[in-house]
Amino acid sequence: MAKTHPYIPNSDESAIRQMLSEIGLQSIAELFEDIPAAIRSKADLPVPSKMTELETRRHVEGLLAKNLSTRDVLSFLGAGVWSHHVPAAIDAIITRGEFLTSYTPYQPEISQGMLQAMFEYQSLICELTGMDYANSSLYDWSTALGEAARMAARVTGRYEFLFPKFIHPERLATLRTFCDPVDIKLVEVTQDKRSGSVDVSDLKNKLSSRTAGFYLEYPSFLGFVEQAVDEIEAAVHQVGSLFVAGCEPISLGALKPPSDFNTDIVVGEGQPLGSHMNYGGPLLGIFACRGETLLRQMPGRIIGKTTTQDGKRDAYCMALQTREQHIRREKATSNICTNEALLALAASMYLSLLGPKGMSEVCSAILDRTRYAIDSLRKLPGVVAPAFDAFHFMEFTVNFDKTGKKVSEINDGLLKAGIQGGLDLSSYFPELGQAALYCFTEVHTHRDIDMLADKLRMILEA
Amino acid sequence: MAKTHPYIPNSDESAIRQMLSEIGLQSIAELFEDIPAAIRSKADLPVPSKMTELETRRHVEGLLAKNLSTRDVLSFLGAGVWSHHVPAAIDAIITRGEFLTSYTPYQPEISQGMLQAMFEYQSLICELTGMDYANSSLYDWSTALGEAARMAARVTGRYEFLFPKFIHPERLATLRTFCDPVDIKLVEVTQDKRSGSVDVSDLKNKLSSRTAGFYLEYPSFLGFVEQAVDEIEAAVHQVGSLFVAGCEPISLGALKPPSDFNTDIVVGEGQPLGSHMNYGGPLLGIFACRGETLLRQMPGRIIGKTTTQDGKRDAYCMALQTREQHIRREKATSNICTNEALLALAASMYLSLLGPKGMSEVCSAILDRTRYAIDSLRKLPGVVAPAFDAFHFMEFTVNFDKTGKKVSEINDGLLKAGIQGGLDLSSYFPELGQAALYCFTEVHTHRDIDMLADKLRMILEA
Amino acid sequence: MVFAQARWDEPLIIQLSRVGKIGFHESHSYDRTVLDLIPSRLRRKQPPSLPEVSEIEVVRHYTRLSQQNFGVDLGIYPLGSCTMKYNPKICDAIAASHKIQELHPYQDERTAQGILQILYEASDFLTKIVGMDKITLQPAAGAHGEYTGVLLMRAYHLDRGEKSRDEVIVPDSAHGTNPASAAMAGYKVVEVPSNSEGCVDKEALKSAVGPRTVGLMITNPNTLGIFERDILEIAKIVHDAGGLLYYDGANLNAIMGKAKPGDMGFDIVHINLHKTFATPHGGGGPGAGPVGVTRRLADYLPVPIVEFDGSKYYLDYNRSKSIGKVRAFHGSAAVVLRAYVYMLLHGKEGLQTVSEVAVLNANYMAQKLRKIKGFSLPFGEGAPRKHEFVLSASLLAKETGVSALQVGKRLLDFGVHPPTIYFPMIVEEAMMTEPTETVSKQELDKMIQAFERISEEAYAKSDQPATSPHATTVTRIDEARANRPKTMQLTWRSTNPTS
Amino acid sequence: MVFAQARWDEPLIIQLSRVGKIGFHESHSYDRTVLDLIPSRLRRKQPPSLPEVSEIEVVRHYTRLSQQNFGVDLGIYPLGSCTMKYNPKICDAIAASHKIQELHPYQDERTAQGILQILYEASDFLTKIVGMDKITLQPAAGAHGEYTGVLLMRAYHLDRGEKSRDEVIVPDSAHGTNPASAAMAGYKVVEVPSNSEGCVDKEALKSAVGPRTVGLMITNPNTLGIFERDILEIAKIVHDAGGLLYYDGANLNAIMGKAKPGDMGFDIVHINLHKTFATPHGGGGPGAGPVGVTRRLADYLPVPIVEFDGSKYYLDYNRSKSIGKVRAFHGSAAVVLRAYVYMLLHGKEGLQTVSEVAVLNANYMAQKLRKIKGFSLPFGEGAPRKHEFVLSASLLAKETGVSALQVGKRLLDFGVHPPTIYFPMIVEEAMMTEPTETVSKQELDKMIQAFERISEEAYAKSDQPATSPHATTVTRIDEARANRPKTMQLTWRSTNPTS
Ligand SMILES: Cc1ncc(COP(=O)(O)O)c(C=O)c1O
Ligand SMILES: Cc1ncc(COP(=O)(O)O)c(C=O)c1O
Repeated sequence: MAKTHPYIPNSDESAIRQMLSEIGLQSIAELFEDIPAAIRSKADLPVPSKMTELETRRHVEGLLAKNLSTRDVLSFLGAGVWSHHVPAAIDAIITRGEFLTSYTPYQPEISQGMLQAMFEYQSLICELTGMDYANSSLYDWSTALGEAARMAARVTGRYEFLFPKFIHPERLATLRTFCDPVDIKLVEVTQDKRSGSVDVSDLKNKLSSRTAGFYLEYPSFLGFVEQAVDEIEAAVHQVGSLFVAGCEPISLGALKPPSDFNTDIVVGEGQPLGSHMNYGGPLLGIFACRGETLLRQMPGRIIGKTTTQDGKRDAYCMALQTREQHIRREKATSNICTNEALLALAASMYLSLLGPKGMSEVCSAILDRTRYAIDSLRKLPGVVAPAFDAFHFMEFTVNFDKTGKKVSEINDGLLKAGIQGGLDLSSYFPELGQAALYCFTEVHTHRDIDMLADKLRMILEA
Repeated sequence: MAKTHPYIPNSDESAIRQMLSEIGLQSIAELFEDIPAAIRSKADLPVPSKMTELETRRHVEGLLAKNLSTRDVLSFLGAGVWSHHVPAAIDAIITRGEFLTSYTPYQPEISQGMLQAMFEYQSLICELTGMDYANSSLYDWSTALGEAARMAARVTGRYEFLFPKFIHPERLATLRTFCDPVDIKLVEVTQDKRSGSVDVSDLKNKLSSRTAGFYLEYPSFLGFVEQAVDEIEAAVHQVGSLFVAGCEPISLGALKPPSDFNTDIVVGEGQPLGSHMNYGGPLLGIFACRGETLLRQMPGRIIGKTTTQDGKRDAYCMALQTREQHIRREKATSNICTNEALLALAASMYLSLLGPKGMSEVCSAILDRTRYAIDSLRKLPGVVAPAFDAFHFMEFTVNFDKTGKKVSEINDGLLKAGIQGGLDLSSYFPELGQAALYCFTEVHTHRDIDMLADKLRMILEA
Repeated sequence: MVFAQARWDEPLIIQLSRVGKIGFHESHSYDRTVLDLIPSRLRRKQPPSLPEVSEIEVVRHYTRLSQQNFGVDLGIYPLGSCTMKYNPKICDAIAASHKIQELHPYQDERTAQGILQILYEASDFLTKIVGMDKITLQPAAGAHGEYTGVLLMRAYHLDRGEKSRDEVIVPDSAHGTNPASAAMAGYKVVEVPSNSEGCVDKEALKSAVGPRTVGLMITNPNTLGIFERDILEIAKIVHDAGGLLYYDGANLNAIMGKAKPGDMGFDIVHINLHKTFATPHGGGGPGAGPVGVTRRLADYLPVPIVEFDGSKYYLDYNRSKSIGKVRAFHGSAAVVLRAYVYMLLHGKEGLQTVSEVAVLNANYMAQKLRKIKGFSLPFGEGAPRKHEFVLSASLLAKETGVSALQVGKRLLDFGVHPPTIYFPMIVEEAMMTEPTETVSKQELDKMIQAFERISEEAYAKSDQPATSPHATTVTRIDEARANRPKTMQLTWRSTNPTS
Repeated sequence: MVFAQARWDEPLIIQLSRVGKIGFHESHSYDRTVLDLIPSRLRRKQPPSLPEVSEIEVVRHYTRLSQQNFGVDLGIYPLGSCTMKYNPKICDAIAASHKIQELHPYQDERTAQGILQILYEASDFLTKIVGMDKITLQPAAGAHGEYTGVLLMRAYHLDRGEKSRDEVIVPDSAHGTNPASAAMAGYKVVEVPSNSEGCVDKEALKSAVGPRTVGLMITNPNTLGIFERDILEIAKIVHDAGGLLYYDGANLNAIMGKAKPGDMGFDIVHINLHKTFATPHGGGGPGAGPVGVTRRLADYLPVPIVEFDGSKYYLDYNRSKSIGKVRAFHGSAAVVLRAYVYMLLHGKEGLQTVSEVAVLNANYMAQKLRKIKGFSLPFGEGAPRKHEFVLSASLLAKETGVSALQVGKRLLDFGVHPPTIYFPMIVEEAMMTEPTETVSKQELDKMIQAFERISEEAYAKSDQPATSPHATTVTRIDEARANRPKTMQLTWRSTNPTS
């Protein structure tokens, strides 16, 4: 009885006895006798005893209650994971057992649902980015960037990869762990402290026949949007290296798609497309490229459209598996196996529900809030918003140097008033002074922003 | 554009124009011209303008946040709707679109899923109650009781229906609205003020050849369990009237099933079987009976097992529809059409997940809490718990007369301490004095009960 | 069109049972000898023969069964009179909060101000949409609302001392619940015929009303989907005879923002929230059937009514003329909540668009279908319908032997749900069709194509319609067997569950 | 056995598009001219060609597609090495709370103490289960954990100045991710053969190790489901050569509470939370691949690590020897939460029962299947397996022409998912079968019967296996076509979506 378990149908004595006897055994212990005594565990696992479902729920919900979510406090954090409205239809569908409890569609005939959905995801990402091919997901933007740098090196046979100064620091850190071991050298390109623009002359100086690729975030980590993309792209392609863009996908509802800048590889974070923030994970790495040559070097799973063998019906299956680890092993384009399919499904639903008009709608809502927030915050004494003189989308840097207060103090004050302030940038980019990255999306109302401005004023005047 | 709507695919101008033109019309207005001008609405509906999904969610969740649920406060309310643990698997299944968005299975071939599930529900209710037949749901216990009284009258051709004094007051009120219009006379039978037992001599006095049936709650509304059921049943049947039992279904995991007492009709509330309390609705009316004669008079939908016409496979469809309103109209056994199928599905899952052992488990958990609570509360100065000298299941009456405090004051005090006290009975049954009905289920821990006792002590000593 | 419904050959849950399996956690936290406290004469000796299965088996069983069931989320479901529309997922998502699920009806009103405000505002919106003065949210469904409504009529007449009124008039096209509800209240049912336009025959009505008239129950647009133009006259006939006019709200989806029952002279209106206001039908229920009334009937409404005193919301039980209670507690709050969310999402513009497009879709389809060989649209081929229409397959039946039933069964093969068949009874081989506003033109066209194909099959003497359905989980079912005393099986106890 | 998977003939979502339809609400609350603020050279001129569809169409489309997909919730899914077990629904229910979904990774730690405590305790439990000292929860999947693990080996060797080590050893039965991960870190992969018992050939290992050895990556039980008895000796060989021992945790489901990788001499262990600890596989992901290490490797773990200072939980970034970051933020918190719930629900007894019954089920099935004509259990017919076993259909293929692939396809017709086929490569016509502990004996027996029937069909020269599957949404797929440059279609842009 002690063992019988609601999730383990054969865990009662009678089932165990019967099954053992059918295969000529006396006890389960016999099945573990091949484990040498020296390493066979003597004691129970040092974890707690089982709890009932009710006890577990009460316990875990008790712990979770200690968290304050964006429904409890007003939050203006973005910086790589963003608060958006997730249409309710998405969660209703992705929790369906058929999707939720399936795996990589190794048997396509019985897995057409997910295969078609992933084919649609790839197609939707290509529509959004303008690229030719997309894979069916990587882990997150940062690992997608790591893969992109490696792919650029594979394709070009070159081993320098350039990035702009104001890159997301965690993405840069991840890029390092993907590049260092294979000796891809990372080179920083200056960005103008006033406008944020890439210093094109510095870029040109650093571009060479050793350059595998240059990476640009669009919009940038700090929310400003590079204007000289054409010029940058020309310089990059001039030396025969690849142009890699990192995109926040919502912005592409209103901003030129990377394909318009002859981008070779696009990476990005798909979380804003219908997935929750979940304290930072799971996330959805977007990866797309142009042209067949790059396609063959693309990491990750790709789904193709085909027909049944009798040619009568459309069907879907995995394609180009020879790039993947389960076939190509150490020569694979990546080691990825489990990916982020369920989040890709959510993204497909999001893009379908919104469509072209909805994407434009959410972009205009974001721009409306961005503009309103800039107008509100710049009026505060000593506050510079945005700190960069450029067009911003959704996020911008607020500088507090002239207020004589540190971001950490200000954020403490805000938190007491039920507001989570912007990300403190002072340790990431000390040259920006006491600056914070604020994010405004369609989830914020003008009243929310007024409330932020009011509280900030109180703190700054205190 | 103003009209285009995300839930209405043909609401954009172009679709409307095309469809109108295909059927030779100019405008939608033409389709409403047959409504006389005098009654055609001139002004907009006096309701608010549409909100986005995000605005709606924020607004409604803001309102809901004002409620305190049993996850926010410790609650000891029962009295017809009870707090139980709902296994997570249930909500995962009943929200599946195929079940959730289907309707009465008028086309059985394409509705086998729900039909089989309802057949299983009927079977499970019969296993639990010991009865022969069950329908596939009525609205709630109270309307099931109303239907039972009417059915008893139909079957017996008699027009008096007897009920015990300490019946749930809202059930009695509902019984009245079901009986009054068809001149079924309701007669109250005394219950002993000390033990709660039905006063059998009073019952016998009131039973006669005019009696259609006698109704007994088992366990009673006040939590005590009638011991003399056999005697009562004999007396009722003696005069040729029907014995109707009202059951809280969880208790039947440990208490004798009503069939053991030759019950003719069983009614009850199915909410505790896997449905949430939802502020009192929707609920699930259980209705079961014994024997074919009664079956033919049963209200509500019944699902039967059959085969395909070629005899090759088992199949399910509606049975005995000639009892129902859509066939029999004014001669139907009831007017019920829309019922509570989804809650019946939840009940099936609940009974299947728990099984015989689980039902016994939850009953023993409840008895454990009931006993612990009685032991804890009776120690409090001036408190009598339970107020009836009988065996109690899950609920019992606590009398505060000797404390000199009113239930309403006590409950106010408890609420300030984050506890919702038992139901104030003083207006329902003044003869019980300052009494409250407390409920204890598996969701309560001994610590919860200690907390209740502590706070009560503080209030009573204040 | 390739369609096949899933087939899992799924046994009964009891057939998955094996002694020893469990689907719940046993707790370590107390001692089970408490069961011995139960007096022996009350103690259950044999545990109920419920299945012994593990959680995975329950989940698999019902997941498989669900795939064998058709719902609005899978395709067009134009069951006339049932308004099988798509329900926005956000309604369900909001209703999944513990802030509604885990509220107790008897909890202190101070801890339920949120839900009370929602009930209050929903009452207000609904009242205004139907043009009534006061509403009860309690009835659990339309039929329950009807019964409540008839009780209100009864209370009204009795209160005025008019005890001899005992006849409720219904048109011959009325839904079965109307006469059944009237009968439940002890009233006689008097049927009035429809005229050649499918509307209430005023002359017949005039001769039916009189001092025994309790009231008239009708729906407008009526079950044929035709608006009763003479409704004001009808109202006058009934009112002049001292009767009341009851509006069956099943067809409200046709007229929101276009016309209000209150303006038509109705005294009592029920609203099927599950039809017009987005509670998914749940395989048969739950729903809700609020009943709105004009001022003169307001005092009779069941208790409690949600009220607002300017600072807080409360439940008013203190209504001396109330008919009492028609169910326990205060109604299906979780259903009303969904309707409230639905109304906010649509707003005044959206609700009107609902009716406009529901009517457009119905007329589009009616005009296309009536031109298909074998089908006709009785009671005014060209006259506009509202949200639904009743097609007749009588010509098809006569000419080819393919009945409305067979058309319906054959439609299943196309992965769509057929209309309501053989109702209302005044149309031969009736196919009562209500596409609703949530169906796209593409889906309508597909359904129309399916009708065309079936007509072709019928005239080509194909045996497809007669042998259909083929694509569903099971082929044509033997319904007679389920009803014959010798073969009837209404629980697995009356069968051999292990066979 | 009657099984048919649903067929909806569902077009691509873009084919449901029609200009004008929308699936979202337009807001009234602001003015859209803000779009004009975008500098013209940045402004998108053509909106993306996304579908224009309404919510109901999206819901129907994906509901239908879902019915065309097989998952654990529908039936047995014994994909070897993937541990396709049932995941208790309560894990998902808890993870649906806004108290996890709407947390931002950068929010003040004071407002995230609940999730931090959960991450901390989950770290603790997992570390103890595998017998390691310290853990990172960050990797997003097993393969990501492997890469992290290889980077840890690299950091360790570099820290000790051992720059010349550049060879990672893997057995020939290793999963593809092992060599791929090693290669990603710039290492050469050296394969060692299996011996006749299916285990690592110690002599071959001895000659493979040396001063260039970074480490050995293995899983135990190995991919054949056989426990490497000589693991301590293997560890010694590797350690003596200065290498490290890496445990691929994909097979952890076999040994919980029975043996710990830490006790076997492993230095690094990854754990696939989605395999052993109940995150549903989501059609391919997400998962999580925490990596545990012994003390001597702890300093190299990626930042941040969740720590507790006696009064509060915090993220520790201050680790000077850390390899840095392998992804942004702190890992897949929502996945770890599910695993945490799973561990609490099972407890020490339950986790051990998981492994015991997983092993029992595998051996029961192995012993039954190997006796079916045409099948064999290479590498020790009688020797116990752990949680999985690799059947060979080579005799069947030779004698009847029915290959493992065809057996797999034919199994689909019975509504079950076949085992992993053609892996590991050291078994001919391999069928790698992992029933898991969440399968009932009845389901095992049904699967065994299906194998029996297929064997009979094969020997009876039925064409069923060769023409299968018949019962699935589509019949056998032309996979070659999807890969040939001329016919390859990887997005709908490369096809004619309206065809
Ligand atoms: C015209 C009409 N009236 C009344 C009803 C009864 O409503 P309910 O099913 O909600 O009880 C229906 C339901 O189908 C109906 O169509
Ligand atoms: C043995 C083995 N190792 C590693 C992996 C890779 O794990 P993941 O898919 O989580 O990246 C797998 C997954 O299938 C596996 O079976």
